[in-house]
Amino acid sequence: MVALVPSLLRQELANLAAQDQRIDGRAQFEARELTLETDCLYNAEGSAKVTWGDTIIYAGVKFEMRTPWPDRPAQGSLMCSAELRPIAGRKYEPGPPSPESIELSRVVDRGIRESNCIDMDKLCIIPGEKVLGVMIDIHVLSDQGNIFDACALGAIAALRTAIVPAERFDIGEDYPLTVSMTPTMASFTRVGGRYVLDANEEEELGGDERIHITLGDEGHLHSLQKGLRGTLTPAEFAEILEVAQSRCAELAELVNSKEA
Amino acid sequence: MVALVPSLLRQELANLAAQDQRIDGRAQFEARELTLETDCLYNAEGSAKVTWGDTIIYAGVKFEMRTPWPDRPAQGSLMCSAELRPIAGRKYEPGPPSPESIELSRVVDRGIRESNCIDMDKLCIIPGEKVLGVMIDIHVLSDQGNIFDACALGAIAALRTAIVPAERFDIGEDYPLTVSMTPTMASFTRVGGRYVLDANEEEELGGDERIHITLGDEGHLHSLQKGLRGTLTPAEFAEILEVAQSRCAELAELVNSKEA
Amino acid sequence: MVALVPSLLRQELANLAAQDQRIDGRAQFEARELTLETDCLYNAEGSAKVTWGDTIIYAGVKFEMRTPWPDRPAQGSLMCSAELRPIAGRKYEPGPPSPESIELSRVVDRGIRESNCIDMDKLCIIPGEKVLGVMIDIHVLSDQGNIFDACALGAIAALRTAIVPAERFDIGEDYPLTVSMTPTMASFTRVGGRYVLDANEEEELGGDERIHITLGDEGHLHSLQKGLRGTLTPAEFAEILEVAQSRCAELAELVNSKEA
Amino acid sequence: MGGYGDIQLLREDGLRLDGRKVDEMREVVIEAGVLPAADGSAWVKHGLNIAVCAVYGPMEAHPRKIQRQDRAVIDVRYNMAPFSTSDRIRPGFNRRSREISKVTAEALESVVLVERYPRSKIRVEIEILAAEAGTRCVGLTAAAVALADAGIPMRDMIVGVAAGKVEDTVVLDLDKAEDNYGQADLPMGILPTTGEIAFLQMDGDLSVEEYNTCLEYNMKAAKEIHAIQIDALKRRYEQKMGGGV
Amino acid sequence: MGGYGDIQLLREDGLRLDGRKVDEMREVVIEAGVLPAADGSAWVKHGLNIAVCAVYGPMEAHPRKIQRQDRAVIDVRYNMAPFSTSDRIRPGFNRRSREISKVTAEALESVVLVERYPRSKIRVEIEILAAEAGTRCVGLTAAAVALADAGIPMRDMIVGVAAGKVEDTVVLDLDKAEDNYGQADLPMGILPTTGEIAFLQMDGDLSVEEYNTCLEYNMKAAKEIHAIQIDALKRRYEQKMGGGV
Amino acid sequence: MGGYGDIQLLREDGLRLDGRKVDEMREVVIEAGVLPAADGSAWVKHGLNIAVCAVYGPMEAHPRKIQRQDRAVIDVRYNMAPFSTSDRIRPGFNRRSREISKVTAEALESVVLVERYPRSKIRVEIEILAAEAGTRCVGLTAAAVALADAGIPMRDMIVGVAAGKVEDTVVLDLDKAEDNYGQADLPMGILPTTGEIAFLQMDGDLSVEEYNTCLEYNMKAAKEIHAIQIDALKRRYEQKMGGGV
Repeated sequence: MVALVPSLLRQELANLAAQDQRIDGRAQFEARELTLETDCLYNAEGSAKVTWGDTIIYAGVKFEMRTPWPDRPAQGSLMCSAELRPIAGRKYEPGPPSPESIELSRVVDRGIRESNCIDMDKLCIIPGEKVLGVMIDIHVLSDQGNIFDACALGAIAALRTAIVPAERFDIGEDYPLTVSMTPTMASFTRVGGRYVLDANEEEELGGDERIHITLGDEGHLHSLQKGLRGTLTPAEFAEILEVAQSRCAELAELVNSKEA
Repeated sequence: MVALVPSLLRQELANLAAQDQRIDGRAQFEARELTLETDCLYNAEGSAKVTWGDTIIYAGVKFEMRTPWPDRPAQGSLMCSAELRPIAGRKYEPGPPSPESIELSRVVDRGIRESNCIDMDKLCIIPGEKVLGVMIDIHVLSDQGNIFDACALGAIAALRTAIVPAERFDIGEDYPLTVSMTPTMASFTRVGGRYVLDANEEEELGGDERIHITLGDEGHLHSLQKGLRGTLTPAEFAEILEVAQSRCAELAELVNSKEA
Repeated sequence: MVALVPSLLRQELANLAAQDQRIDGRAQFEARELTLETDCLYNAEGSAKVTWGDTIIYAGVKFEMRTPWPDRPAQGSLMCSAELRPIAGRKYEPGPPSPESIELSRVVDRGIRESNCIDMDKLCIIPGEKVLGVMIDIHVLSDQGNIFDACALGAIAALRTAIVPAERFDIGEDYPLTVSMTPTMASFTRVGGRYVLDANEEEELGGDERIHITLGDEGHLHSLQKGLRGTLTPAEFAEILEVAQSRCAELAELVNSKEA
Repeated sequence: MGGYGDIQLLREDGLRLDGRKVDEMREVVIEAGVLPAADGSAWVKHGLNIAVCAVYGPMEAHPRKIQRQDRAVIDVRYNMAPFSTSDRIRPGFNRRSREISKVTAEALESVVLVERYPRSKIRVEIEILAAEAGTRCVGLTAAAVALADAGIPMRDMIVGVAAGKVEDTVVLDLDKAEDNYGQADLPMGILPTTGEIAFLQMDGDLSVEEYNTCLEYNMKAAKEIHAIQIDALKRRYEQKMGGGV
Repeated sequence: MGGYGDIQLLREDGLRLDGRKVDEMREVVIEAGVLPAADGSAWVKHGLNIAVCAVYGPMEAHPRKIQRQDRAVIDVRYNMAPFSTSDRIRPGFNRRSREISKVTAEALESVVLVERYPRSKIRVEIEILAAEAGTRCVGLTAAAVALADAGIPMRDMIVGVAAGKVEDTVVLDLDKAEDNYGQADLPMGILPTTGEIAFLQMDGDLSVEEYNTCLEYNMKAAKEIHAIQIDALKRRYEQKMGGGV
Repeated sequence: MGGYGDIQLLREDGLRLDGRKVDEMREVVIEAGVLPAADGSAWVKHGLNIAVCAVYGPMEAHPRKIQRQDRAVIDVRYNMAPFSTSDRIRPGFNRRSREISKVTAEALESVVLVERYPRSKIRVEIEILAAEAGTRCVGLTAAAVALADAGIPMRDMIVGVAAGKVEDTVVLDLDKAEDNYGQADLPMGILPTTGEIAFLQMDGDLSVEEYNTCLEYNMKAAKEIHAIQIDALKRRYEQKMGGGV
C-alpha cells in the first residue's frame, strides 16, 4: 500500500504536468508565499523564523569563544547545522542524524561558507589563543516541502541580523556581525517529468531528483547539489539556473530588508 | 500473556489492600529487613554493600584530581551514577543507559547534592588549577524491589566512610572526607490503590506510580520525584511525607553508626 | 538451511582429515601462496599489501605528534587497529566494531607490542611535552580465510618499512623507524578434528577453535590466543607450537627481505 | 539549586526584581494548532520561555516490543534547541532531557485515556526554543494543549507550574535569576479540575511548611494557566469552524 | 575551497604545477575483478588516489524497513581508510562520508536497472586507500566498474570527474594543491553515452560562464575515462573466459 | 606486560613480595547462590579480586539473528565496575572488556552442553567489583560455578588460572605488582577433570621451556581451585536442601 499510493500520486502529477499545471495551482516556477521574521528568540544572538507555505523553520545563531585550530591560528570558524528532529513530521524518527539531515546541514553550510560572506580573519580575537566560533543551528518544526530553501533563508537571515555578544566575552561592546553577502538557495524538483520550483510535500512524495542551487550577490554559483534518484541534462540545468538567478535575487532582497 | 499475569497480580494486590494486607505479610508502612556493610571493596576509597530484602547493591566512591570548571574555579565536583546492568535481573538488557537508570542516577544524585552535605569549596586544592572530583558509582546486583532507597542508602554510606587518597595525589596525608549531613530516601508505591513503603518486586510489577522522598537531617525535603503512570492528591502526599520523616531518621541513624 | 550446509561441510572435512587430506589439496601444515608488497600507498608513512591465497589486506602506518600520557612522560605510543569493514566479505555488516574485529585488532597489536620491537623511549621528542604516536591501521579487503596471519604480516611489514616524517613535524630530516624484531603469527584451526595451518574460508566455516601463536626472533612466545568454541590438550599445543616455530621464521625472513 | 549568595532577589518593598509579587506568575501566552505537519500542536510563551509541541498519532506502536496490549504508550521527547540557552547546547544524547521526557510521558499517561488505543503510540514532541527557567513546566503545559488540539481524549488537562524558595521566602514561578541563585524549586504537573498531581519533582531545601506554601501557590497558578489553555483551544476551534486564517 | 592566497598554481607557460594543460586530466588506471570475496570489484588509480570497490548482491534487503516493493535499494558506503590522508582519519562516524555515500547511492540508482530486483539490496563498498583530491569521483568511477563486473544490469556507465577554478582559470581534474588553494570544484557523475548528469555537487565560486567551461571539460574527460573503464572490463572478461590469472 | 625495571619482585629468600612461593597461588574463597534475582550465581574472592557472576536462562534467544538452530548461545558480559580499579573506569564501551567477553563465552560454550538448548540463550553476567590482577581468570572461575548453580549441564567445570614470569622466573598467579612489572602472563581456562584447555591467552615474553613451566603450575592450581568450587556448590546444595538461610 505504501508503494501504491505514491504510484497513483505520480500518475496524477504527470497528468497535471502534461497540462502545464501543478497540484496546488501554481505555475512551474512559482514559489509559495513566505514570511520571514527576525530577532524572535530570547537567548539566540541572531534568529529567524521562516514560514514558507506550511513549512516552518527557526534558525538561531550562537557565538562561542574558543581556541583556534592549530593550522589556522588567526581564523575563527563558522558552522551551520540543521536538525531534522521528529517534531518536523510524521515520517521523522528519533535517532542519530539521518543521511537526510546531514545532507541538509552540509548543503546549507556550504552555500554560506563558500560565498565567503563571513571573513574568518575578523573572528580572531587573539591570534593562536582566542577566536570566535559562529554556530548557526536550524530547527525544522513543520516539513511540508522544500525545507532546503527555507533553512538556507533562515540561516542567512539569522546570520545577517546577529549581534556579537562582546560584553559577555569581556571584549568590548556588543556589535553587529559583519556579513558581506547574502547567498540564497533555489531548489528544483522533477515532478511529472519536468522541474518545478519550490515543490510542496505532495510533489516531493511523488517526484524524483532535486537540484539545489545557491547563488551569491552577483549571481555566482557557490553550491550545487543533486539529491535523490534521477538524472538531468545540461540543457535542463541551464534552464533552472536562469530561474534561480531571479529567484535568489528576490530572496536576497527580502533578507536585506530585515537588517537594522 | 504478558498483559494477563500482571492483571491477575493487580487483582490479588487490590484484594489484599482492601484487607489492609500486603503480599509478603508486612504492614502498609513496614520496610523489609536490611543490612549495611561499609569498607568492603578493595580499590574504592569509600564503599558500601546494601542487602535490602533480596535486593543487593554496592556503592563505591572514587576521587580524581581534575581542573575546575571555568565558571567555578574554586569548587570541586560531586557525581553520583547508578548503573542498571543486565546482572541486576532478567528484565534488564545490555545497551546504553535506559531512561530508568538515568532517572535512578539523577534522583539519587539530587538527594545528596541538594542536601549540600559536601562543601564543594573544600574540594578545591589550587583555585583555577586543581580540584577534587568525587564520584559515587552504584551497582545494582540483584533487583527485587525498591532499588531507589537501597541505592540512596549505599551512596550516602559509601560517601560518609570515604577517605580522600591525598597521598596518591601528592597533597599530604589521607584524611576522611567531610560530609555534614545524612540525606536518605523513602519511596512509596501505589499498590492496590494505596501507598505502601518499600515495595517488593511483585508489588512493583502490579503497582502504579512511585513517590521518592529524600529528607535531610532536620526533616527538610531535598528531593522529590514522582515516577510512572498515576496521580496523587496533596492529602496522600502529606500522609506519606509523615511516614518518610520517621523512616529517613532511622536510616540516617544506621548510616551514622557505620562511621569511624 | 544455514545450519544444514555447514553440517554437510563438516562431514566432508572430517572425511578428508581421516585420509590426511585437505579440501584444497594442501598438506596439514602447508600454507597457501602469498605475496607481500611494501611502500604501496601514497600518504601512508609505511605500507604493505598482503595477498594470501584469496585473502587481501592492506596495512598503513601513520605517525602523529602528541602530548605524552601523564604517567609515561618520556614514552611514545604504538597502536595497531584492524578494521573489518563490510567490503571484506558478504558476511560482514556495517556498524560499530564487532567482537571479531576487536579480537583481531588486539591479538595483532599484542604480538607486535609485547615483542618490544619498538623502543617507546626513542619515540620521545621532548619529555613531558611531545612524543610520537605510531598507528598501524589494517584494512581487510577480501576475507577468504586466515586474516589473522595476513594482518599480522602486513602490520609488521608496514612498520619495518616506515619512515618517520620528521620534516613534517619540524624535528629534522625524515628517517626510517627503528624496529628491532620481526614478530610474526601462525594460526591453526581445528578442521575435521585435527589442527591445520592457515585454514581457508571453507575450513573456517566448517571448523572449530583457532589458536593464534605470535613468535619473535628467537622463537619466543609473545602472544597466544584461543578463539571460538572448542578445547585443546597440552600435547596438541606442543605439536602446533613446533610447526609455528619454523613457519614464523619463514615469514620473518620474508618481511626482512623487504627492507631498504 | 545554586544556593543563595550575594545576589539580592527580593526588593525592599517585598516585590521581586522584575516587580512581581511573591505569588504572582510570569505572563503566559498560548496558541493551539500552530504546526501544519502535526496532528495537534501548541505554542506557549511563559515569561521569556518558548515551547512548541507537536503531537502525532495515535499510530501503530513500533518497534513491537514497546507495544502495550491494553493501552497506548506515550512517547515524549523533550528537547532544548541548541540556541535556546545562553551557552549553546550540543545536539544529541542528554541525561537531563531523557529524565524529563520520561517523567513527562508518565504524567501525560496519567490523564490521556490510553486504554482507548491499545497497541498504539502517541508521539509528543516538545521543543524548547528559548529557555528562561521552568522549561519542563512550560513543555508540559504545551503538551496538554497539543494533545487536546489533536483530539486525543483526556480525563483532565495538565498544567505545569513551579514554586520555589529565594532568600528564605517562598515565591511562585521562578525566573532565571531566581532559579540560578534560589534555594529550592518545586515543579508540578497539576490536573486543574481535580487538583491531583501527575508530575512532581523538587530539589533544594524546603521545610514541610515551605512545601505547603509552594503547593498552595502552584494550585492557584494552575487555575490561571488552565484558563489560558482553554481560551487558546477555543480560539483554535473557532478558527477551524469559521475557516479563518 | 580554500580560496587562493600566495600559492601560485599556474606556471608562466600556462601549464599547471605538474605540467598538465588546463583541460588535461591525471592518469587513470583501472582493474576489474580484484577482490575474490566480492561478487564484483574494481581498483582505480587516478593520479595518486586509490579507490577499491566491492559489490555484493543483489541480496535480500534487511532490515525489512529499508525494502522497496518495486525496486532494489543500493546501499553505498564510501569510506576513507585511516592511512589514506596526510593526517590519520579516525575510524567511525563521519558526516562527510555519510553525505558522499548518500549522493553516490542516488547516482548509482539512476543507472542500475533497480526495478529488476524488487525488495532486494545491492551493497556497494567504496574504500579510499590513498587520497589526493577528487576521491568521491574516483569512487564513483570504481563503483560503476564493480557493478558491471558483478553483472548488475545498468542503462549506462557512470564516470566521476571534476573540473574547478584556480587563479581565476578553469582547470580539469584538480590535484591536491589545486584543491587546497583553488577557488571552486565541480564534481560530476556523468553517463558517458547520453551525457546525462547523475551526480552533481559544487562548492566555491563560479560565474555562469565558468560553470559552462567546467561542464565542457568534464564531458570531455568522461569519455576518456569511460574508454579506460570499458578496457578494464574487457580484460576482466577475457581473463574469466581464458582462465588466465 | 610492563617489562621489568627497578622494582624487585623476588626476595633474597626466593619468596615473593607477599611471602608466597613461586608456585603458590593467592587465597581463593567462593560462594554459590548469592544473588536472589538470578537463576544461578557465584561470588569469588581471589586474592583481593572480587568477581560476582549471575546466570539467567536458558531463555529464548532474541534478536532472532543471534539464534543457532542446533544449540544455545552463551552471551557473556565481563565488566569492571567503575570503582574496581585504582583509577575510576568510565562506564560504557570498552574494547578490552569486549574481547574478554568474547573469549570467555567461547570457553564456556566448550563445556556447557549447548546442544540441549537449541535456539536459546544463556546470559552470563560477570561483574568485577575489585581488581588486583587476573580478573579474567577470576571471572571464568565464577562463571563456571554460577552455571552449575543454575543447573545448566556441563561436561566439566572450568577453572581460570594464570602463571607468568617475573625477574626471569616463572611464578604462579601474578598479583598486582607482578602484573605491572612482570615479563609475561599466561591466563588459561582449564577443564580440571580432563586437563583440556578451553581458554588461552598470553602476552609478554616466554621461551618454550618457560611456557611449559607455566603450564605445569596452571594445571596444579586448577585442581586446587576446582576443589574450592566443588565445596561451594556442595554448601549451596545443602543450604537449599536444609532450608538454611
